[in-house]
Amino acid sequence: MRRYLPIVGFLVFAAAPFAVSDYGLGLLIGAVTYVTLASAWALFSGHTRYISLATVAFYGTGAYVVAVLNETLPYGLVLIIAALIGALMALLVGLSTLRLAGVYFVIFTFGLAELVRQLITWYEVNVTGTLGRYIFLDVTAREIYWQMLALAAVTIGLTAFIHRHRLGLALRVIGDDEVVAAHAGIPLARTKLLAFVASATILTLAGAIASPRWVYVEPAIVFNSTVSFLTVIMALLGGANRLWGPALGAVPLFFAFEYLSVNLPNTYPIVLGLLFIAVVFVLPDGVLAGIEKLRARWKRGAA
Amino acid sequence: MLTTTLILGLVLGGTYALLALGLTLQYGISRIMNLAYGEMTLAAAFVLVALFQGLGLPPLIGLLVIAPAGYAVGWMLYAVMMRPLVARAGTSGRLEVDSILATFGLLFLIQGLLLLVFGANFTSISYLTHGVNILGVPVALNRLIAFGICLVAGGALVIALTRTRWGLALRAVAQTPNSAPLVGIDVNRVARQGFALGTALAAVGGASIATYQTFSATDGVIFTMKALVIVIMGGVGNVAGALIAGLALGLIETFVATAIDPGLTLAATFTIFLAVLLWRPQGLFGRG
Amino acid sequence: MNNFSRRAALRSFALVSTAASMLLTGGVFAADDTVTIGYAIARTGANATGAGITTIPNYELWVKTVNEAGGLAMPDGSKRMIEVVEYDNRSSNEDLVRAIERLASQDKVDLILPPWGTGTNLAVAPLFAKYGYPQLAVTAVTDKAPEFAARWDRSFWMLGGGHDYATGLVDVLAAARDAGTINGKVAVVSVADGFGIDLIKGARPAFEEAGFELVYDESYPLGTSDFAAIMSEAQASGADSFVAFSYPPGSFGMTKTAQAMGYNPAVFYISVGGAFPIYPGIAGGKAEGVMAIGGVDASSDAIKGYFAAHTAAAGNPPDSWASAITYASLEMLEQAVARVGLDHAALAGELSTGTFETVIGAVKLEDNQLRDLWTVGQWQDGSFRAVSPADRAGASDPIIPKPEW
Amino acid sequence: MSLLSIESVTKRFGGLTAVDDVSFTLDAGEIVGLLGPNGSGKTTLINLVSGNLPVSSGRITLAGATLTGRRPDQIARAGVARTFQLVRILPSLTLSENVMIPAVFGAKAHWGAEALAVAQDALKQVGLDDRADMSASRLSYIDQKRLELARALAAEPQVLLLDEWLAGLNPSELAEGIALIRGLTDSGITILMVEHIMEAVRALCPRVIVMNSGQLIADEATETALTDPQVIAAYLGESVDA
Repeated sequence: MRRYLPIVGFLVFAAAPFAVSDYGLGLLIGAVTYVTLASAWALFSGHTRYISLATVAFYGTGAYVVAVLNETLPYGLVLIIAALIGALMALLVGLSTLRLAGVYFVIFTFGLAELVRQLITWYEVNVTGTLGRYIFLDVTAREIYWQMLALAAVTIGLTAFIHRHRLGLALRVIGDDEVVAAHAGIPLARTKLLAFVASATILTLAGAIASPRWVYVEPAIVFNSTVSFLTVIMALLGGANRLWGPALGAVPLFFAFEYLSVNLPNTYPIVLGLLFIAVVFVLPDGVLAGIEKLRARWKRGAA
Repeated sequence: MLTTTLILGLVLGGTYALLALGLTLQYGISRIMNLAYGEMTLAAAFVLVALFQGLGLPPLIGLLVIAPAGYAVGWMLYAVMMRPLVARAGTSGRLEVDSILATFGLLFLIQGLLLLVFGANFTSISYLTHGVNILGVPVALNRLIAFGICLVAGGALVIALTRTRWGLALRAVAQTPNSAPLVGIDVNRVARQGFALGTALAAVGGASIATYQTFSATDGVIFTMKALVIVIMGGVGNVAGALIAGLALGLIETFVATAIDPGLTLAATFTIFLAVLLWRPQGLFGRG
Repeated sequence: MNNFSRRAALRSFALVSTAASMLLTGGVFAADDTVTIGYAIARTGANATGAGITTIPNYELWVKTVNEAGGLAMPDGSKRMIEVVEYDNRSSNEDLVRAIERLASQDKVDLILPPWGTGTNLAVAPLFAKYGYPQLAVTAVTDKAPEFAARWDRSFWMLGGGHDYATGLVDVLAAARDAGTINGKVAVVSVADGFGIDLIKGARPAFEEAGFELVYDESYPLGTSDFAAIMSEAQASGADSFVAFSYPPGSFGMTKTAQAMGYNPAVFYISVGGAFPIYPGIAGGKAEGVMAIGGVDASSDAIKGYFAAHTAAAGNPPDSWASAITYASLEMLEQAVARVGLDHAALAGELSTGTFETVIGAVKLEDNQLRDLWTVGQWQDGSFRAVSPADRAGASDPIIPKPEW
Repeated sequence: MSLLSIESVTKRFGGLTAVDDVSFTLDAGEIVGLLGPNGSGKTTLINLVSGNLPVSSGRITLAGATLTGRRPDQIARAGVARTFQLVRILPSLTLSENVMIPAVFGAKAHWGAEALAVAQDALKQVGLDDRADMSASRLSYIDQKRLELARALAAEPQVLLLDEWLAGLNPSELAEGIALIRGLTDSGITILMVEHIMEAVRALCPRVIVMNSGQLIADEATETALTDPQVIAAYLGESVDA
């Protein structure tokens, strides 16, 4: 029975737009977007522990591709091209950076997002002369939601598949000790590259799907580094190396942000900051690990 | 023209270097990847303006108040917030993740407090804005003073690190944190000093920026990023490297702005930064 | 692991159903005796500064003024107090879009005020259109305003486009050149974002047509904090006119840099920020003669009264460009409500065709756009006075060359 | 015909030559000790064979196939397994997962039940089979060493490189360890072991290779080597039984 729960859940979510207000739908889109981002991020970073801050480099690129092509090509084709560009970008980035360890990788990915933003800005200003671009697509909020939901389902499904597959084991070994991984016969570069490209492709696609809601796109809007940070925080909060961890981090945090911006617009950043610090101290391995620990303690207490 | 580029670039680079000194200490010695670094500099900038406008305290005197205050704040922050994370992480690599998360929270916290206390307005003061002629190139006096502060602070640090016992301990912790205890170094104490000193430098950097630049409460991340770029280019924990990299970056940006296209200055910065990361992740002046 | 995932899935459903109940219920406002007005504005993030200077103080001042006068007048003569619903859009268009959806579909507010910024106003325009709310987009500068007004017929664009400001400036400079006070060379820099690009694209052909030579023409990235190199290039270019299509940090930075290096062009023009009340302080009290985008008829009594009220309420005077227009847009809304009530279609019709008495004088929109704009202002005797268009009533004569710093 | 052949292998780090023109061969089924004072280049040589470091010059072959220039994972799949001087377990994985890895990613690429069976066998060989589902982070030091050996065995290698695998064990654990390795040689595996504990070398290795300052100074029968004046001179100042 439990095996079918995700499917039932997916159907419930797919039917949700018929039961909620427009704002409710907006919330669902936001929540599902972050579930997708956090899960896709964790696909690569969760096990390998390479903390990537390049999320927005891909997410923003996806949105930009749509902004550039939406008037010349059919929507479906635009999405495919966005995914391909994301994959290509990830391949190039991955080939050059995946040998960087630890904090250097973190900083590189942070710089990458900025570089992409600066280069696109320069190109638009000097070559095309149109920095702001418009996305006038007849994609309704419901359609965006369904597309994003499908992408989230694919991401989680892919994660589940990878977890059960040799690739998942390889990624976990790499996260623990790359030297051991190599000496056990795991091809490091290829393994990391595969996961990185898969993750980045989904991130790019997510940006492409979300973009029609923004109508107007310019680099300062789409390459907003907060998105990268939020993604990391959400995934880590839930537990980045577990299948449902990123989703479980994304949903409550997303609603917490919404609650704060509605009820405490002036002190929102202060509460948010304190919340983060609290998470780091109270739930260091994510919510799921915290629950596990609690259960273990409870069991021991009962025994 | 070349003289102009050179002098303007050096002055700009000096302010960059000053900004990066604190971060390289915090990150190199205390192993704290401090994403709230820019907010710390901003806080000092706001305090300087408040002292100047509220109490009429001249900025150069204000600096003398802000620097030790920064040290005290850094000391407390490390003891209360960072130390438990360091202790929990042990020798594993998780301190990186934890410090990113915790300081990200700190970033929001400080930004929120700044917005609440000082508002969202652009803030600026006019202080010693008149130009001084250097080899035919007019440079604002406040920029020259900031450059001087950078040279003094950076020079003093380099000497302290290379010529004193205390500096030796700091460098030992920066290079091999795990074996430093073997030679009798109290790593916790050194790390706390490093973090506090880094915060003091962040405060000095922020306060000197406040004398010549307009800023607002949401600008912190710009400072963090510039500082990070320089720290990586100079080599983590390498003070002399940060000084040279800061100056170099100033020269490069000025050169790109005058000779190529001002629109590419930031792109050039990040290109060089990424190239350094790939080519020499230990920094341009690191060992190895 | 697998077992655990299933448990996690179960738990996530519990969590989501709590969230769902939050979606379905939510705040219901009693709309009988009050008028609810909502806005989602940037309290945090990159847009917080602009919103905090131009938009938020005016919204708050207007609500306070109306409520102190007994409320918003209705066509039947009754008055209803304004109740505000405010959200932080965190300078993110995703959050902004959702907040507008919340105001429209959840809170069902009577009126929605627009956010600050060009991109943000464009992002919410389809939503305003979808729910039928009139959108008085003030802080949006776009040459496509005519297209947008046609696309969304309840949207109103009140700050013109880059082209307007560029030609306004060129007119001022051309008059000065024809009078022999400046040469035909111009050094121009522009910030590399939508605003800067719009202005420089309008300015290049306008300068060319007027016979000016652009001897220095470069863009710089948003976030640039050092302008020494740019300013020294501009100084070396031999131009009498320095023109910057800039944002506040750039406008301020260039001013300080020019002062420090003793760069004294006959015309020193900057864009956003030049009309801010803090500008004379930033210029060290030497703002006299600096030109900038915008301007007000500083000698009109309405503007004087508005400046005094703003200073009393917000603690500082407003900026002399978009602030007065923002306030004027609210007065238009107030008067339109008094004439036709809260029905959105009637309200939009009235805004589109009516004439309104505001702090910037009598306003009548043309094709849903405000066309009577001040394009260039100049600091004169401590006030930022409009100088272009020169033939409009209330314009001051420009002072060229600018006195030395 | 020799199985593993080291031909004029040299490794330089900047100005330092850590391994200097070393040549020797290992026959199939042989167990050979690699001796030498600290810093003589033993671990570096192991790293060169396993591909952890690239050689500066020279050639290493396994059953005629060249290993030099290949990545560690390729060398592992070619049939070389190793342990590390500082024990390297994978703390977030269970014992059985730890051991399964080389079975999954090695030459034979087992998966599923097959891989589990290989892992279980290897764990049984080192006596950890009863704790297969425990997290590796909870093991004691000796058990971590056992786990590492089991992981190397699960690769079903032709050549096993042991880098001070017996170091840090107490006398009774040492006896167990020696017995364990002896058990392995009976199964026909070829072993090259870096070892400081002479008791173990005497008990296990009929032949030793001795290095000093990067150079090979002796390649002879163990008893001969231990009385070789050159070898004793190299160890002077070093505690032989450290």
